[in-house]
Amino acid sequence: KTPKDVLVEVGEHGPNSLDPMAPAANELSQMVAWQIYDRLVTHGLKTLPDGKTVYDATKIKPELATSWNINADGTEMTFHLRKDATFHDGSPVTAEDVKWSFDRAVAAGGFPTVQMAAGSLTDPNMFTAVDKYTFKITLPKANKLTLPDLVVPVPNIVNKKLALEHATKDDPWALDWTRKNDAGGGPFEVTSWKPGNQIVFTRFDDWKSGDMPQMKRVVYREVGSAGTRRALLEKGDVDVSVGLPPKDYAEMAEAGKVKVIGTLMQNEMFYVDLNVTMKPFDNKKVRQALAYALPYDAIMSQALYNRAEPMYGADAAKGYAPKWPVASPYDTDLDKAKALLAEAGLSDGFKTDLYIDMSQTTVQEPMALLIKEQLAKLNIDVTIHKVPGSDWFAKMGSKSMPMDINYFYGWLDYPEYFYFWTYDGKNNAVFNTPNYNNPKLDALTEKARFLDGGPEYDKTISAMNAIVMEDVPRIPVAHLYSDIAMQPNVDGYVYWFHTNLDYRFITKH
Amino acid sequence: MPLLLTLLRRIGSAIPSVFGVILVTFVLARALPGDPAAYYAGASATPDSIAQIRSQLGLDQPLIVQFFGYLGQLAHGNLGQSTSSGQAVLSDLIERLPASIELTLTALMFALIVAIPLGIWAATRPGSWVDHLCRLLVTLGAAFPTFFTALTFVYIFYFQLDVAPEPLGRLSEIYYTMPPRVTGLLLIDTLLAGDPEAFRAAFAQLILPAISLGLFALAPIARVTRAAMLEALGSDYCRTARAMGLSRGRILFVIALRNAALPILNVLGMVFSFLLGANVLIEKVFAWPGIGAYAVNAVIASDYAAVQGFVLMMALLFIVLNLVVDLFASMADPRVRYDD
Amino acid sequence: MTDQTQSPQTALAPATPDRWAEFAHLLRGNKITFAAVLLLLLLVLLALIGPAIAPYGATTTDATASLEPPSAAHFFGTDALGRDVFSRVVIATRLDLAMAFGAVVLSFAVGLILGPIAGYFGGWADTVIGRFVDTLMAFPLFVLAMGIVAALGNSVGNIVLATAIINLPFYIRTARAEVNMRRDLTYVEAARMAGNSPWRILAVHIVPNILPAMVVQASLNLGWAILNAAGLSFIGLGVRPPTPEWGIMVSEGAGYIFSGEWWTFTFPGLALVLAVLCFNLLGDGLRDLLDPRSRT
Amino acid sequence: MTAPPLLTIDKLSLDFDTRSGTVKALEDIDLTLNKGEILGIVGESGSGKSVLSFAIMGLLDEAAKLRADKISFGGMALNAKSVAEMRGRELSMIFQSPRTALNPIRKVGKQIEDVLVRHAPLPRKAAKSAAIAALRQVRIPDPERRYNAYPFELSGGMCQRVMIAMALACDPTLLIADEPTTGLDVTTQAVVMDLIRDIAAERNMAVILITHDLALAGEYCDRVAVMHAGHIVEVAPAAQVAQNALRHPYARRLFAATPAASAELEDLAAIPGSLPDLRGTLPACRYMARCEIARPDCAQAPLPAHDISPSHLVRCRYCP
Amino acid sequence: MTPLLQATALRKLYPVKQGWSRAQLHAVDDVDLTLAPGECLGLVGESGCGKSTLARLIARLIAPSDGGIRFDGQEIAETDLRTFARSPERAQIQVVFQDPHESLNPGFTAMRIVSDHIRSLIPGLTPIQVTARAEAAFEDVGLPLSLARRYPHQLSGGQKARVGIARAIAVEPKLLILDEPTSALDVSVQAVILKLLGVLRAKRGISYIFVSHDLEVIRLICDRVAVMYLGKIVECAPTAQLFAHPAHPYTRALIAGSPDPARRGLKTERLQGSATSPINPDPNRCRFAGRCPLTAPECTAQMPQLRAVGPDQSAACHFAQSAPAKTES
Ligand SMILES: Nc1ncnc2c1ncn2[C@@H]1O[C@H](COP(=O)(O)OP(=O)(O)OP(=O)(O)O)[C@@H](O)[C@H]1O
Ligand SMILES: Nc1ncnc2c1ncn2[C@@H]1O[C@H](COP(=O)(O)OP(=O)(O)OP(=O)(O)O)[C@@H](O)[C@H]1O
Ligand SMILES: [Mg+2]
Ligand SMILES: [Mg+2]
Repeated sequence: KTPKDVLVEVGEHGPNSLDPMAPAANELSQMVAWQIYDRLVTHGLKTLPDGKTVYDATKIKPELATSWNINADGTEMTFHLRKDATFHDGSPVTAEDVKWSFDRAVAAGGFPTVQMAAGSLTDPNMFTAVDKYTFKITLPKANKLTLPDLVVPVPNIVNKKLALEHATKDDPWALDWTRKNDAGGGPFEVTSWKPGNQIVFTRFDDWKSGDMPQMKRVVYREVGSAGTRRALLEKGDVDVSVGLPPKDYAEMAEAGKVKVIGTLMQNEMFYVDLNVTMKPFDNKKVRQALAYALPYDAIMSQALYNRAEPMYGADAAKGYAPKWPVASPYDTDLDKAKALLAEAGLSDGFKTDLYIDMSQTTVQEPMALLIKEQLAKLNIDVTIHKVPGSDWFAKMGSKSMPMDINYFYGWLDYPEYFYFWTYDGKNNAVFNTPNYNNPKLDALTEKARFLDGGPEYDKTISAMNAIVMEDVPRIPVAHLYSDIAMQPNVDGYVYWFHTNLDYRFITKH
Repeated sequence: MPLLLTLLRRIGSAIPSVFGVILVTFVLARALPGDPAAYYAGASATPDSIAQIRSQLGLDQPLIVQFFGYLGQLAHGNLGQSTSSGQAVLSDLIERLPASIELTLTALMFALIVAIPLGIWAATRPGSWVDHLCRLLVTLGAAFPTFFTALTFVYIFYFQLDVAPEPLGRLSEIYYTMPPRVTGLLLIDTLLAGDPEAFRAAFAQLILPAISLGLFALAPIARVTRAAMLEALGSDYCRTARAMGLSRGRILFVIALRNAALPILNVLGMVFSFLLGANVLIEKVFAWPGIGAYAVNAVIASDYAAVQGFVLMMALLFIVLNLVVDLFASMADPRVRYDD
Repeated sequence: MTDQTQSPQTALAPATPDRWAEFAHLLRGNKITFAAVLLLLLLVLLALIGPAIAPYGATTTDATASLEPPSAAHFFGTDALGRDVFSRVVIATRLDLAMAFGAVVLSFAVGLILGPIAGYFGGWADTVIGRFVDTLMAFPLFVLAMGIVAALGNSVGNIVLATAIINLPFYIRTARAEVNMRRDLTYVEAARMAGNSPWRILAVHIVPNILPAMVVQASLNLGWAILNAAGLSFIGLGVRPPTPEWGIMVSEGAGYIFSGEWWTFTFPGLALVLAVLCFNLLGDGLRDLLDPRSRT
Repeated sequence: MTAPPLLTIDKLSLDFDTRSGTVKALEDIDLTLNKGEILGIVGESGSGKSVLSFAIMGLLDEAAKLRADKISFGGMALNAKSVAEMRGRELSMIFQSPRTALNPIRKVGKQIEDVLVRHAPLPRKAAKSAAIAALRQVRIPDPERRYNAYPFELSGGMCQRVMIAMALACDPTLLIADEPTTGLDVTTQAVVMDLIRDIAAERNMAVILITHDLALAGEYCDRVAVMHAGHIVEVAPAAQVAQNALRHPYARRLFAATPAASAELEDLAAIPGSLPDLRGTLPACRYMARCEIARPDCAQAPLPAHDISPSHLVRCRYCP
Repeated sequence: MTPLLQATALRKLYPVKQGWSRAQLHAVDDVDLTLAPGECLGLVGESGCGKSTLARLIARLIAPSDGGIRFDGQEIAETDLRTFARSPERAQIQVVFQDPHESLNPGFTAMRIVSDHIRSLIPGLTPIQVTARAEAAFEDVGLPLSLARRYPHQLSGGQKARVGIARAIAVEPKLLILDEPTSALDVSVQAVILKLLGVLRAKRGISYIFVSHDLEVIRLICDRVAVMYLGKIVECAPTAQLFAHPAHPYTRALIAGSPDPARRGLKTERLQGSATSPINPDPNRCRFAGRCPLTAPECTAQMPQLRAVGPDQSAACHFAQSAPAKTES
C-alpha cells in the first residue's frame, strides 16, 4: 500500500538525538547515525546457508576511505579519503573533518569514548590529518579491535565547519546542535523529525560512498503498542515493523502472510543473573541448584516462542567450544536442584527478589512468572519487581538485585569482548550484574584481548567458558534471534551487529 | 466592566494553585524512581562519572535549593530539557499540544452533540423508557475503560472491517502534505490551506480516537443536561412561559435550555479534566502525537523536566479553560456577572 | 405542579426505616437499579467465595494449554501462560473490589473530615482546604495518579492511595457544599443555642445528614476507582503480576487481540465493564432516591 | 345577569395517577364566572385551588386525568387545542413567588416582548415600546430603565408587577392569579391587589383570585368560592364574608380561624382534623370526618347544592 | 416592677461589599426595648427591616455590634456567645424558629430533638428526668407521645411547629422569642398554634417576644407592639392603642394594608415604592422619608428620634400626634 520508493517502518521508540555522541542519547540515535553519517570503513556482506544476508565481520570495505594501509606492527593506520564526497550541505569531506570527528568521539565522554577505547582509540593525539584527503591513526600497541571499531556508529564523520558554527564555550563539540540537526554526509538526510512521533529520512542523491539506495524516503514512526504495530503490518499499512514480541514473530512467520526474518544475534546471551555477593547466592551450590531448577523449556516456548536457540542442556563432559555464546550443562532437574539446596542447607527454601526491566515485560514478565511458579516447588518464594526502564541502568549499576533477567550483546564479535563487559570483576561494568569477581577469569579475559586467534586463543576462551559454567553467576537461558517483520515485497534486509535496519540495501518490488 | 474584573480576579485567585501545582509536581518528580544522573551517564557509567554528572545537573544540592533554582528557570520560561526526546520541554509541549487539544475538543464536541440531545430528550420524558434507555446507554459508555473501547474500535473498524484509517496518529505525511501551521489544529489548518483532501484525511484519523474518548464524557454531560433541563422545565418560569402561551419549542430550547446552560457549562470544566486524563491512554493506543502520550513516557522514563513541564502546562491550560467557562457562564447567566 | 406539594427539603432527610421502604419501592419501580443491586450482590459474593469456586488456581500455569480458546474446560480460555482466564477473572473480583472500596473509603473518610471543616468554619480553614482542592483539581487527575504511583511504586497500597487522592476533591467539595447548605439552618442554630460545641454540632447534627449525599458520591466513584486502577495497569503502573486483577489482565490481553486471542482481553474487560456499570447504575439509583430534583 | 357567563365549568373532575394510588384532586366542580367579575377561591393548602386553575389553563401534566361535562370559555368549548390557542391571549395567569416565576436570565422587558410577539406579530421595535407601555401600565416607575433589568435586580413587588404586565400584555379577558401576593409584604400586597382590581375594572377583565386568606378574598372579590379537599363547598357573594354569613361548616370554620376576622385570641378557632387523604374511597362529603353537624347520610351521593340564593350555593344538606 | 429585659442602644452592623469598597449594613440600628415579666411584645415590620436580627440579638444567637442587654437584672450583652451558651441564662431565653421544617434536625426523632436540648442546657439530669421533662413538654404543646418517635419529615407542619415549641419550653425559659412561628403554616394550623401559645403563656407566665409581619396575628396575641422600619423601631405602643391611634405614618400604612373584608370597595392611600437600602443609610434623614406621604424638609434634614407621644406610646416621627389612650381593651 505504501509508495514504491518510500519505506515506512514502525517501532516502539524513536531516537532522542540525531547524534549518538550527545549526552543521554538513546540507542536509536545510533540507528539514525548509521543512516545519516558515513564512517571511514564498513563491513562487507555475506549470505548464510539459509539465505539470510548478514554483515561479514571478517571483511572490511571502503566507505569514506577508498583505501588504507597498516604498518607492520599494526600501530599506524593511514586512510585515503574519497575526493568527491560531500556533506549534506554540499561542502567537501576532508581529513580535517575526520580528525575533528575522531577527536570529538574520544573527548565527548560517556559511551562513545568507552566504545572508542575498545579499539584503543583514546587520545586526540593519535589522530592526524596528513593532508586534505589523508588521515592517520597512531596506536601505542596494535589492537585487533581497532579496525572493526571504526565501523560502529560512533566514529561518525561529522561536518566540522557546520558544527563549529554552532559550538559554544560550554559546548565546544556542538553536541547540542548535532543532537537536533543533521551534520552528516551519509546516504540519507533527516528532513523532518518530530521527537517522540516520527523521523523522515530522504535519500542524499550526492552520496558517493556506496551504491545509491533505492528508497527515496524512509519514514520511521513510533507506535507504542506492539499490537498496533503488528496490525499495521498485517494490514499492509507499513512496510517494516520492529520490536514485536516473539509471539507475534512466531505467529506471523507461521502464517506466512508477511516476511519474518530472524537472525541469531551475534555475541548475545539471554540469562538470569544471580548476585554472588548476596545471600544465598554467594553459595555456588545454590546457584547451581537454581540453574537446575529453571523451567527452560517452558520459557523457550511460552516466553520466547522459540524465537531463540536454547542455551542449556549441553554435555559438560565434551568441554566448551571456543566461542560465545555456548550452552550451559544445566537443564531442568528438580531432584538435582533439591539435592543441591539440601547440601547448602536450604531445603526449607528461602525468599528472594527477582527484578525485570519494565520496558522488556513482554518477554521477561511471563518468564519471571514461570520462574516464580517453578521455584515455588523448591519452597523458594520469589517476589517480582518491575523496574522502570529509566531506572534499570542505575539498578544494574547498584548491583543490588539478588536475581534479575537480563541480556547483553556485543557490537564486536569476540567472546572476550562479552566477558569484559559482563563477567569482568576488575572492569566491573554495569552489565556485571551478578557482581562477579574472579581474578583468574579476569586474567584470562585480558590475555584473550590481545591474542589474535590461534589455538592459544581457543584454549583460553574454552577455559573461560568452563569457569563461568561451573560457577554460574549467570544462568544461560537462550540465544535470541534478532527478529524483523516486513511486507513480502520488501527485500534487502541485512542483519547488522547493531540490529537496526540499514535503509541502503532495502528494495521494494 | 464587571466581566473584566471577574476575569482578573479569577486569574489572581488561580495563582496560589499554580504555585501549589509547581510544588507538588516538583516533589513528585523528585520522588520518581531512577537517577537522571545515572541515565545521563549511560551504559558505561562509573560511580565517579555519575557523581560528576549529578553535580553538573545540580542534583546534589538540597531540595529547597533545587526548587528555587527551578522557579528561577520557570521565570525565564525555561522548562528544562527532556531526556527522552532530547528537546527543550517547552518546544516539545508546544509541538504536541495542538494534537491533544484537537483530539480533546473533537471528543468533547462529539460528546456534546450526542449527550445534550439525549439529556434533553430524557428530560422531556422523565421515567419513560426513553429516559431509562438514555441513562443505560450513557452509563454503559462511561463503564468502558477508554483503552478497552479504543482497542476494540481499532480491532473492529480498522483491523476487521477496514473502514477506519490506520491508527497512526494524525495526518499521514506519506500521502498528504502537512498544512502550514497556523493554529496547529489540522482540521482548521487544512481548510486554511485549502486542502479538502487533507482535511478529510485528518478528520478520518480523528474519528475513532475522539469517539472512544468522548464516550466517556457522555454520561456526565447527559446526566447534568437531563437534571438541569428537568429542573428548568419544572421551574416556575417555564410554567409562566406555558401560561403565557409561548410555543413548546421556544420553552424547551430557548428558555429551559439556556437556563440549563450554566450547570452544563460548569460540568464541562470537569469533563475536560477527565478527557485530558483519559487522553493519555487514547494517545497511546492511536499513536497520537499529543502531550498525553508524552506524559506517559515521561513518567515511566522518570523524565523530570518533561513531567514537570507537562503538569504545569496542564494547570495553566485548566486555568485558561476555567476562565473560558466563566466567560461563557457570565454570558449565559447575568447573575454570575454580578457575583463575586 | 409537583413542586408545590413536595418540599425541597426532602433532600435533607436522612435514611430512616421508611426510606428503606421507599428504596425497596424504588427498586421495584426501577428495574435497572434492581438489576444493578443484584449484580452488586453477585460481585460481592464472588469477592467472598471467588477463590473457592474458581476451577483453577489464579497463578497455576500450564505450558501445554496456553492461549486456548474458551471451552468446557476453560470457560474463558487460557492466557499465554496457560492460566485459566475464568478463574483469574473470578478470583480478581476480590482485589478489584477491595481496591475500589479501599480507595473510596479512604477519600470518603478524609473528605468527611476536611469538607465539613471547610464548610462549617469557613475563613482560613476554608481557604487552605480550598487551595488544596484547587491544586489537586488543576492536575488532570489520571496523570496525577500516574505520577503518584510512579513515584511511590506500584503496590496495591499505592494504587489505592493514588486513587483516593485524586478522588478526594470531589468528596471535599460535596461535603463542603452540603455542610455549607446546613450551616445556617435554624436547627443548627438551635443546637448552637443549646450550647453544643462546633465539633459536636458537626459530628452530631450536620455530618450524619450529609452522609446520603456522600454515599451517592461514593457509589459513583467506585466505578471510577476501578477504571482508574485499570488505566494504571494499562500503562504498566498497575498491581504486580502474577496477581490477578482485571486491569492487568486486559492490558496483557491487549497484546493478543490482533493475533486473534480475543478472550484474554475481552473477558476481564467485560468483568471490568460490568462492575463499573453496576456501580454507576447504583449511584444513579441512589441519587434518584436521595436527590428529589432529579427524581421523577 | 342576562349576558352569558364568560366561563362555565360543569362537573369537572380531576384524578392524578401516582405510584401510590389515584389522587382524586378535584370532584364535581361547577363554576361560572361573568365578564369583569372577580372570583376568589379560598381554601387550605392542598384543597385543589391550584390544580383547578391549571385545569382551566390546560397546564396539567400527563399524570392528570381530567373529565368535565362542559368547560366553555366565551362561548367556546375549552379543550387541549383551543386552550393552547387562548393561553396568553384570552386567558392569562400569574403566580405566587414572582421572582422565581420570571426567567432569571432574561431582561424583564424582553420577557414581556416575547409574549407580545408570540401573540401579535409585531416588529421588534414596536414590541419594545409596547412592552414599555405595559410596564408603565402596572405603574412601574421609570419603565424605560426597568425594561433592561433582570428579575434579580428587582424587588418582589416589582417582579409581581412585571408578571402582571406580562399577563396583561395581550389584554386577556380572564386572569387567573394564583396566590399573587404570598411572600410579599403587607403594604406591597395591598398595592398589588389594588392594581389587579383597578386594571380588572378598567378593562372589564374577569379575575380568578386564588388565595388562602379569606380576608383578602373578602376585601377584593365579588364572589368567593371556598374549596375543601377537591370540592367547592360554598360559593357566596363576597359581602357575605364580611358579615360572617357563610353557611358551610367548613367555610365558617375557615372564617373563624382567620386572625383578621377575630377580635380576640379566644375567638380564634381552629378547624378540627386535617384534610382527608385524597387517595382511596372518599365519602360524598369530604368534610364529613371533621364536621360537627355531620350525619351518616353525608357519605351518600348525590350531594345536592343547597341554594341559599341564586348567587349563594352551599354544598351541604344540613347547614343552616 | 423591674423589667425582665432591657435592651439599650442595640446595634448590629454587617460588613458588606459595595462594588470595591466596604460598607456597613445597618440591620439593627440603635434600638431600645424593655419587656416586663410575663409581657408579650410584638415586633412587626416589612421584610428585611431587621426583626429577626433584633430577635436573634436578644436571644444571644448573634453578638451585637454595640449596646447592652440586661436580662433579669444581669448584663448579658458582654459575655461572648460561646460562654453564654454554657451559662445558666441560656436556658432562660429560648427561641422558636420560623420554618418548622428547617428548625428540626432531620436525623433526630422528635423525642431526641427535645431531650437533646434539655440535656445540653440543664446539666445534671438523669436520663429518666430528661425523658420526663420532654414528655411533659410534649404534653404541654398537645403532641401525643406516639408522635415523639417520628422523624420530622413524618410530621405535619403544625406538628413540627409544636415540636419546636416543646423544645423551647422544655427547659423552662423565662423569655421565649418567637420568630414568625406561624408564617409557614396554614390558617387553621396557625390558629391552633396561636391558641396554644396563648395558653402556654397563661399557664407558665413566660414572656414573649413575638416577631411577625402579620399585624392581625400580633393584635391577637401581644400586649404591646414595636413597629420596625429599616433597622429602627419607629413606633411602640400597647396593642389596642396602636391599632386605634397609630402615630407613625408607617404604622398607619401597615394597618391600612392588612386585608379586611369590611373595607370592601374602599380606596385607600397606599405606600409607594420600597424601602431604601439599609447599607450606609444617611444618619440625618428619616429612614421612611421618600415613601412617607408626609415627607417634609425636616424629614431629610434630621432623623426623628423615638419620643413619647402619649402614655406608653412612643413614635419616631416629626409629625407623630399624641392621641388619648384608649381605655377599652
Ligand atoms: N401532579 C400531581 N400528582 C399527584 N397529585 C397532585 C399533583 N398535583 C397536585 N396534586 C394533589 O392535588 C391536591 C391539590 O393540590 P393543589 O396544588 O391544587 O392545592 P392548593 O390548594 O393549590 O394548595 P396550596 O395552597 O398549597 O397551593 C393536593 O392534594 C396535591 O397533593
Ligand atoms: N448574616 C448577615 N450578613 C449580612 N447581612 C445580613 C445578615 N443577616 C441579615 N442581614 C441583613 O440584615 C437586614 C435585616 O435582616 P432580618 O433577617 O433581620 O430581617 P427581617 O425583618 O427578619 O426580615 P424577614 O421578614 O424577611 O424575615 C436585611 O437587610 C438582611 O439582608
Ligand atoms: Mg396552590
Ligand atoms: Mg426574619
